[in-house]
Amino acid sequence: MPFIPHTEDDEREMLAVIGAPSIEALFDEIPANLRVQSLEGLPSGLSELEVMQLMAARARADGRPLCFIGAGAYEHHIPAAVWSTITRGEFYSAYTPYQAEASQGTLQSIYEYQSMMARLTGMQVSNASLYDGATAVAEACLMAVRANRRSQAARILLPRSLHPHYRAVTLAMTLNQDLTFDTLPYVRDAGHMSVDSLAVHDGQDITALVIQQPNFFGVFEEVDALTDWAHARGALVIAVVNPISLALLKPPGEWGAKGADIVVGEGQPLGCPLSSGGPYFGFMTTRMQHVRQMPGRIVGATVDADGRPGFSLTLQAREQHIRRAKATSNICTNQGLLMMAGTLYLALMGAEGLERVAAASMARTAELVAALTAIPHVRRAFARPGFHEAVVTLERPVAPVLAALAQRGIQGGLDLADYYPELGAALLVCATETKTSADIDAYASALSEALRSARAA
Amino acid sequence: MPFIPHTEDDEREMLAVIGAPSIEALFDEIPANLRVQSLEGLPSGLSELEVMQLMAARARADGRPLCFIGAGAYEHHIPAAVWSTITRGEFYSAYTPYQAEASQGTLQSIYEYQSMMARLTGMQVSNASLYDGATAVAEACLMAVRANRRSQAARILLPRSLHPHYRAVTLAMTLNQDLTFDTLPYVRDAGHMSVDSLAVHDGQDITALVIQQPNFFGVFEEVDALTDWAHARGALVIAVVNPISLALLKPPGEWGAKGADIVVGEGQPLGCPLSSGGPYFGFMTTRMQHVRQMPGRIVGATVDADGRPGFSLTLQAREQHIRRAKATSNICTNQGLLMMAGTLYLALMGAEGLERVAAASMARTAELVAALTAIPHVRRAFARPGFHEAVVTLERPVAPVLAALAQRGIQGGLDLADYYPELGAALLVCATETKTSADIDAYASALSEALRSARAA
Amino acid sequence: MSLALREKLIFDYSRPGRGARGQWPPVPAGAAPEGIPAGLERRTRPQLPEVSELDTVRHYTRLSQLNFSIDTHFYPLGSCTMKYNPRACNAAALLPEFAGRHPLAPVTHGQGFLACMYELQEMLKAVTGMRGVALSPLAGAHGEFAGVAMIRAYHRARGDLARDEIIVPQAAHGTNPATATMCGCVAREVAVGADGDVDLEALRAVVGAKTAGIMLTNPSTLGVFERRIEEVARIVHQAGGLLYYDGANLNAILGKVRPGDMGFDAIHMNLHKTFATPHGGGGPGAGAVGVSARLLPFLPVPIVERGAEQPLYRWLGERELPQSIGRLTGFGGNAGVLLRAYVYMRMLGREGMRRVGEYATLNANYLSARLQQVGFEAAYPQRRASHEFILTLKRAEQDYGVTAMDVAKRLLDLGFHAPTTYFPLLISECLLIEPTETESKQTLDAFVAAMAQILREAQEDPEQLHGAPHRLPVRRLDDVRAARELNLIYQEAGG
Amino acid sequence: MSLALREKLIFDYSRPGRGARGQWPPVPAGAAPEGIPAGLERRTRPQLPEVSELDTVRHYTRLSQLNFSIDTHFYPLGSCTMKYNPRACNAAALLPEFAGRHPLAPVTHGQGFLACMYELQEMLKAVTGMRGVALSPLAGAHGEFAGVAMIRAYHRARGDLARDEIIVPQAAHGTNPATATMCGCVAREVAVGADGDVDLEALRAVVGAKTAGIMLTNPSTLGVFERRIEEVARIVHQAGGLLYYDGANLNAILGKVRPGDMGFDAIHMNLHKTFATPHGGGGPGAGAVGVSARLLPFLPVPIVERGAEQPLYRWLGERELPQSIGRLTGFGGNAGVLLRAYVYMRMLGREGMRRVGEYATLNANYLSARLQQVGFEAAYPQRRASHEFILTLKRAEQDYGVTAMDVAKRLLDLGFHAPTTYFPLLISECLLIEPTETESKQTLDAFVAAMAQILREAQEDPEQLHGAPHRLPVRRLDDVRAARELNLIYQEAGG
Ligand SMILES: Cc1ncc(COP(=O)(O)O)c(C=O)c1O
Ligand SMILES: Cc1ncc(COP(=O)(O)O)c(C=O)c1O
Repeated sequence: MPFIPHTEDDEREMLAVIGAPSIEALFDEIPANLRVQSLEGLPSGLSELEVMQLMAARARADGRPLCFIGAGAYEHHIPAAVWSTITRGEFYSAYTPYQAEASQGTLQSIYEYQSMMARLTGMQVSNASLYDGATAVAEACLMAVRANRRSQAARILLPRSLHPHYRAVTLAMTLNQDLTFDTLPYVRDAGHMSVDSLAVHDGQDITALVIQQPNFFGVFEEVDALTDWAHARGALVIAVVNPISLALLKPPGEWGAKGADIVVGEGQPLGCPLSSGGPYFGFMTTRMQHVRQMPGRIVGATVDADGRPGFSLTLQAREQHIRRAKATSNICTNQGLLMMAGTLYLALMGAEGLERVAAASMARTAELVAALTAIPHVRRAFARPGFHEAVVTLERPVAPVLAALAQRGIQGGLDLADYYPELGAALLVCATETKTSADIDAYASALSEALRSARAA
Repeated sequence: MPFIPHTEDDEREMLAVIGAPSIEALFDEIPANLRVQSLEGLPSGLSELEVMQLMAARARADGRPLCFIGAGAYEHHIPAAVWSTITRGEFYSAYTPYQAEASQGTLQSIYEYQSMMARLTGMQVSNASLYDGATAVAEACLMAVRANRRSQAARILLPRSLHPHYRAVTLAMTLNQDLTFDTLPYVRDAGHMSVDSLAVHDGQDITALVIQQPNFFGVFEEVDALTDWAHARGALVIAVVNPISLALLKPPGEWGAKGADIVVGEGQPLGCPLSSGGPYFGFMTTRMQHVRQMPGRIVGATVDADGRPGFSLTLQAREQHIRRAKATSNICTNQGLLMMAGTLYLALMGAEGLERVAAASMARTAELVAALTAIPHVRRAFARPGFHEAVVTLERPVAPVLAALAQRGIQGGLDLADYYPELGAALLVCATETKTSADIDAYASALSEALRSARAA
Repeated sequence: MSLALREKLIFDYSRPGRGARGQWPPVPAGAAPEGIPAGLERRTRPQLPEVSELDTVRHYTRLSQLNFSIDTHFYPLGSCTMKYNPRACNAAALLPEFAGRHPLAPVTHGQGFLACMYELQEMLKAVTGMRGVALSPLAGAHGEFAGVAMIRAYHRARGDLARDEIIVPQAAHGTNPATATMCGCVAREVAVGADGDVDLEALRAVVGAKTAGIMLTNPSTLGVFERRIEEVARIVHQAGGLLYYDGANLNAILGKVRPGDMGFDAIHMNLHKTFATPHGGGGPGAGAVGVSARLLPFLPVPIVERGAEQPLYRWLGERELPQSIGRLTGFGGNAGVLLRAYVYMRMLGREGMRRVGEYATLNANYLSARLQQVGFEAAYPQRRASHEFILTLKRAEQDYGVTAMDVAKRLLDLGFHAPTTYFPLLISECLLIEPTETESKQTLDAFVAAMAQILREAQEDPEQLHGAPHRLPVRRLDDVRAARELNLIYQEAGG
Repeated sequence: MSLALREKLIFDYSRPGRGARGQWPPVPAGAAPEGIPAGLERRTRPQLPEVSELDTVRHYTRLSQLNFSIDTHFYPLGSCTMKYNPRACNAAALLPEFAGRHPLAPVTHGQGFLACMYELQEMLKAVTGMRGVALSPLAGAHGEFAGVAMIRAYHRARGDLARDEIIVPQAAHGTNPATATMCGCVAREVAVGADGDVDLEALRAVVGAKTAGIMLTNPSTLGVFERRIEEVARIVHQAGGLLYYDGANLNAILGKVRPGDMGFDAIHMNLHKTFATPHGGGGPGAGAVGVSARLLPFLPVPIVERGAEQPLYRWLGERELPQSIGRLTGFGGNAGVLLRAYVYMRMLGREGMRRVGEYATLNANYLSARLQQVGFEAAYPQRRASHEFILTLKRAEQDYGVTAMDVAKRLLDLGFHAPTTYFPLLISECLLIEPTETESKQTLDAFVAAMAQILREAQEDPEQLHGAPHRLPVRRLDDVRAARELNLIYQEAGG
């Protein structure tokens, strides 16, 4: 009802033109026995007023707790100009820019995005986004199998310090494709992979090595040595990176002697709200030599019939709508609007702003870890330095402690019990530039209190 | 700092072109003794992140109480499309449309607004907004003095049932202009003016009579008889109306035999958030014969050099930038963006939607009054029916009762003690379509509780 | 034109040292990156634009004006369901509590959000007739992946290991065969008859012991309802295969007929089509999947469950659903998109849902009739249009050398977004036209007038059409050059 | 152009019975307007548009694209300070708690809001050097009214009843004399010397026992700083008059010199200029007033006070300020605008505030120098520009018949909003150019290039200029016809 403009006159005139007695008659090709009799289970319609009241009440119920969870999704400041611009109808309500002449706004924005992401990661080409960071890893593995012509094994080495959800998604999305995944351990008290431990794979046909930097624990990996190790064995290197960290960290294009081959990651930190998990965007960049193996849309600069510069989708022969069963991926709709958010975010921050966000986040996390480990029996799990996350261990199970913190409006981090039981009572915490010293103090004193009463109980 | 794009290179090059050694030198015409030494009292700058955190905390402190206050500002549902459209940069960040060719968007919107307001009020012309409802009444009084050439007295009759703030503003804004205001009483137990009571003014030279419909108490005035009374005595009629109510109520253009002459009011109910009092917009419509006495901007349809239709500001010879000391008003910047909100609101609602908003508000107020007067010793102050406000009286002073309600997150209405002490412990309450039966029940039970504990204390 | 019609690149605004400094966070004391081990630091700053906030806002505002969109133009893009995206949905999804909620936040801090998700699952079940729904797939193709993966898991669970063929009709969307491949299957095409329905003989010939399933849209991409769908279901089921429903065309039948009732075992819905979430110039979408009872155990995780005690709503994961095909997304799905769809469905309600299908169908049949009146040829004139229909310009191409592309580009000149061109591949010189239910008769009439003008121009001045568009920021773009001289990222002049 | 360049009226979309029904509230049982006494009901529905939500969004989105604005174009409109309007300010002001707060809500439900207002008052005092500030005036002219009304109240309170003359310089903005009239005063003009400063002899001649005060901007509307401002103050004060500062040009001197220190007694600030709140196509504004000690008792109500106990902040009204000129607004002022200005000021801070004046002045002087280099004539070439400056096209007019209006309209063609034309009236064929501090050197250089092109065209092809604009949605509009054949509201065809 609410969004249908037809008046009774319209309906009558339209049916007359069609030559149908009723709207119902337009469905006469549908077998009568299949026709829906009633739509039980659907409530009746609400006005915008009612639905907004409902949503406001539900939002209030969720509240706005103080969040120290990271684990792949990070609370960063989002400039107000980002969403006020990208929710402009012309961006928000446009389709994929197949009609290039009527979509130069979107196309040029994608070209700018591709340029920024290539520069940030130190690579030569970028696509126009994938679904999210996790699926981007899966796509990168499939791409590596296509791109690494020297390797027959379709064998990928996945670190155990890779985000466990990325691992899970990669397995689920490649399940029927005959890939082999070997898991690389992390050094128990340092939290990162050691090149030495790779020795067991020497002599194997390895298609690709995945390296996450910083890894799931927030810890820095030895990317140069790992990259060189892989390249020396004919394997491609898939870098999984946090885009904010790249303001401070060596870009994957410069890892080792030759640089990583495929770079992917979660774009969420660049201007996308946490929003219970999405929409975010996955990014992927690579070297020019692999561009035809890359999944997803790509925009190219070209000229129009009068020789004026313009932009259009290019290399579409990789994509499902042209190549069908032989496409590089089945992806069609991607995460365009979020990619736009990332583009505006990067433009507004610039390299220096991004550097400050990264530095502030690192500093806040250091401050947080210091405050937490000042509490008796709270310790850092790993000696090696990291970015804006860290694992701390408690003397007792994490879950009830987190529940106690939640009661006080504090989300104290991610319980690693299910993911890394070998770490004991381990908690992954994160602080970004959005956290103040007062926030950190509030967390530390709530934690200390929660542990005290747990001990007392 | 944050919004200044100059690089050091820019600054150097620009100073070289100017031929000045420093920016400081550009201020060398300002006497040295006047130069500011320090800006004590100003805090240092905040990043957007910090300021948004500050504002979010302040907003949280204010909360979102359940509001039953009306008294000239009303909580109505605002369609999401209104503000997402008018905050588009092209509307939000444009100036007054003096360069017509570069402002057709704003100009055409104003023309559409003028058309809608004329139709809603039953008049022939409208301006493009005044500051707010209160100043619109003041401007209408001044306009009436100019427009009523038969009257020499500059005497205006103001009902005591007019919004007391409108009265105060009218007095303050006309203070130095030699107008005389006589006050018209309201019938003590009915809450509206009676034509009989006007008899004392028979024979006077009266310039204009102001009628507010519904009046400050929410009560309906006998607009036909009052209008005819005024017109019979050569006085103009200034109608002060709630635009939402006009969906149900006879428009001022049809009051009495000849209709009101000038119509003004507060535009806030049409798509403007309550926002602690503004920005809102005042509206004013009138008959064509008075258009040259109307203050404020007016847009007209015309054609361009090729004969194509277009819009431009017209009758500017009434305005200060042309007429200077002889202008109809000093108003320059008006409330354009809010007028746009009103335009979108009226377009989205249409006559039928507006009718439903009005009917729902009336019904909710009736429900509210019934619920409150079911409480012992709570009574309606006035017998005569009204729109979406009503005065109820309590057995004891209102202020502490309201304070008790506020503690429970309920804003129970406006205490009339300061405005109409003669009414005793009187409270002006309002409910619009935004209030549910549950809200009303919550209010009624909180009030009953508050009164009970007040009695107990 | 001096309203923005040309806009330089953001990099052209950049000057060393410029920046939107208000966006830079205060850096707390000691924030220097000393923690970074030697050799891991970045040595040269990435060359991101150095621009002011005003530059950025102005640049992207001007760029936006170069786009066509639903909010500015009629957009009858077949198969894409470009309907009005209600602004309230966006406002609700961006409420600070929803926008700020971490995906791994405890469910106690998310009962409001989870209630919406649970009810969305329930509503989608009701409207599709499926037994279970998972919301996590991130777009239609991702939902297809989930669906075919579940079909494979089903066969595998039964020890039926040879089934690795997915049947797709000739006219299927490219994602269907591409999905089959991603699931390790072989895509086998089945022919469509002259009336647009699947050729049942051909279908019988192709099914067999290797058949994992068939992927169908209904109405099909030909814009007609597959009338013998029950027979199709019988043939495939009898051969041991399952039926997958590509929900891209669900708008056509919303409230009228349900995939579950037609015999489908798995289905994805494009919430960004049928349920009006915005397409955002390419995404995001949300491709929730629904399943029949036999596939219930295989749904991807996570799923929202409603329990009996507080907290009422909670996530089910791998542990609770051990046969699940697993996790397909980093977190729980495109929650913000799901919230928008939820709000939209609540506003429509039972009555509104039914009207979507009705008026989408009315609009398509009206537009088809009117366009035929003014001289266009429908691909299936003897059939009812569903929510969309196909015109073929075969004749115009033969008579005047005017192609579907020419017509599409000329429509842009006349202020309408072009229909889908050259899809489905089955029909030569085709335009696939989907008006959607949110457009008025007056808009459709204006479109007919433009199309009639183009047909006149095709006869009188075909050059005009070959050269179109004439009035857009750019004329026809050289795609060949774009692919040959790959220019995919900005390089500083001389750099 | 088929990007929206022509748009019909909203009424043209209207069809009886259509409507954006999702916006219609549910009407509770018994909501029929029985409560309305006979004779008071509306008999015929107002003929508002009957349109869908999509129609409305699309129509106004398309209309918006016909505008120039800060977010799309350089807008060097002298006297108007069209600087970047930060989006954060809007976001903060529209936070649901602020947007939803009733103006008569108890102060206990508004301590957050009132804290902002109190601090805004304090910051405005600090930046202007005044002793008290009231935030309620709704725009600059409204602030002027408050200021002159306070001046009158001051004289009246002293029994000095004859003072009813307000002196304004020749070049004053129209609101100054119009305000004088609204306050029951006579506006008397005082001449300006050839150097742009007030003619002190003329001033001495005009002041006297009837002088209520003088209204000045400094820098003046001529774009130059009134150098002998202390002498002006002395002359007026000695004659018993007070000084009013029109704050429209405050941007020029922000952080450099303060009206209070120059001797002004009353001042308004245009927060929608200096403090970057948006102009919204005509408003809203906010015209906060500041006063010296002598005018403190007369400030308009309400004002926010900070006390010692909870609730910390409260309103002061007529009761607490019995000498106040009273209430000038229905409620406490344009609170939403004030919040935007507050956020802006907090972001600038002490350092940023000073830079506003500095870079606004740098930009104006640079642009003036460059335009003179390419052949334009400055009205006051021997003076420093303030934040704005005047070009006179007298010579171009004489030589080529090209007017300031021609140049203005041609600039629109070239993608720049025109400067202010024909104001101040003192300078013939003038352009008043104010670039503001938020524009970059590169934008100014592009503007210079456009101006240089126009000067060439003036010599080579003046017709081109008379006919401008050529590339906008409309060509030059017939203002005479607009005023003669008044068409102020839409009439149905034949109606
Ligand atoms: C028929 C059909 N199937 C599948 C898809 C794929 O959906 P998505 O783009 O959401 O991945 C589309 C969308 O283009 C489609 O039209
Ligand atoms: C010099 C000057 N004084 C006063 C005003 C009036 O300000 P406002 O438009 O806010 O009423 C203006 C604004 O145009 C101005 O430029």
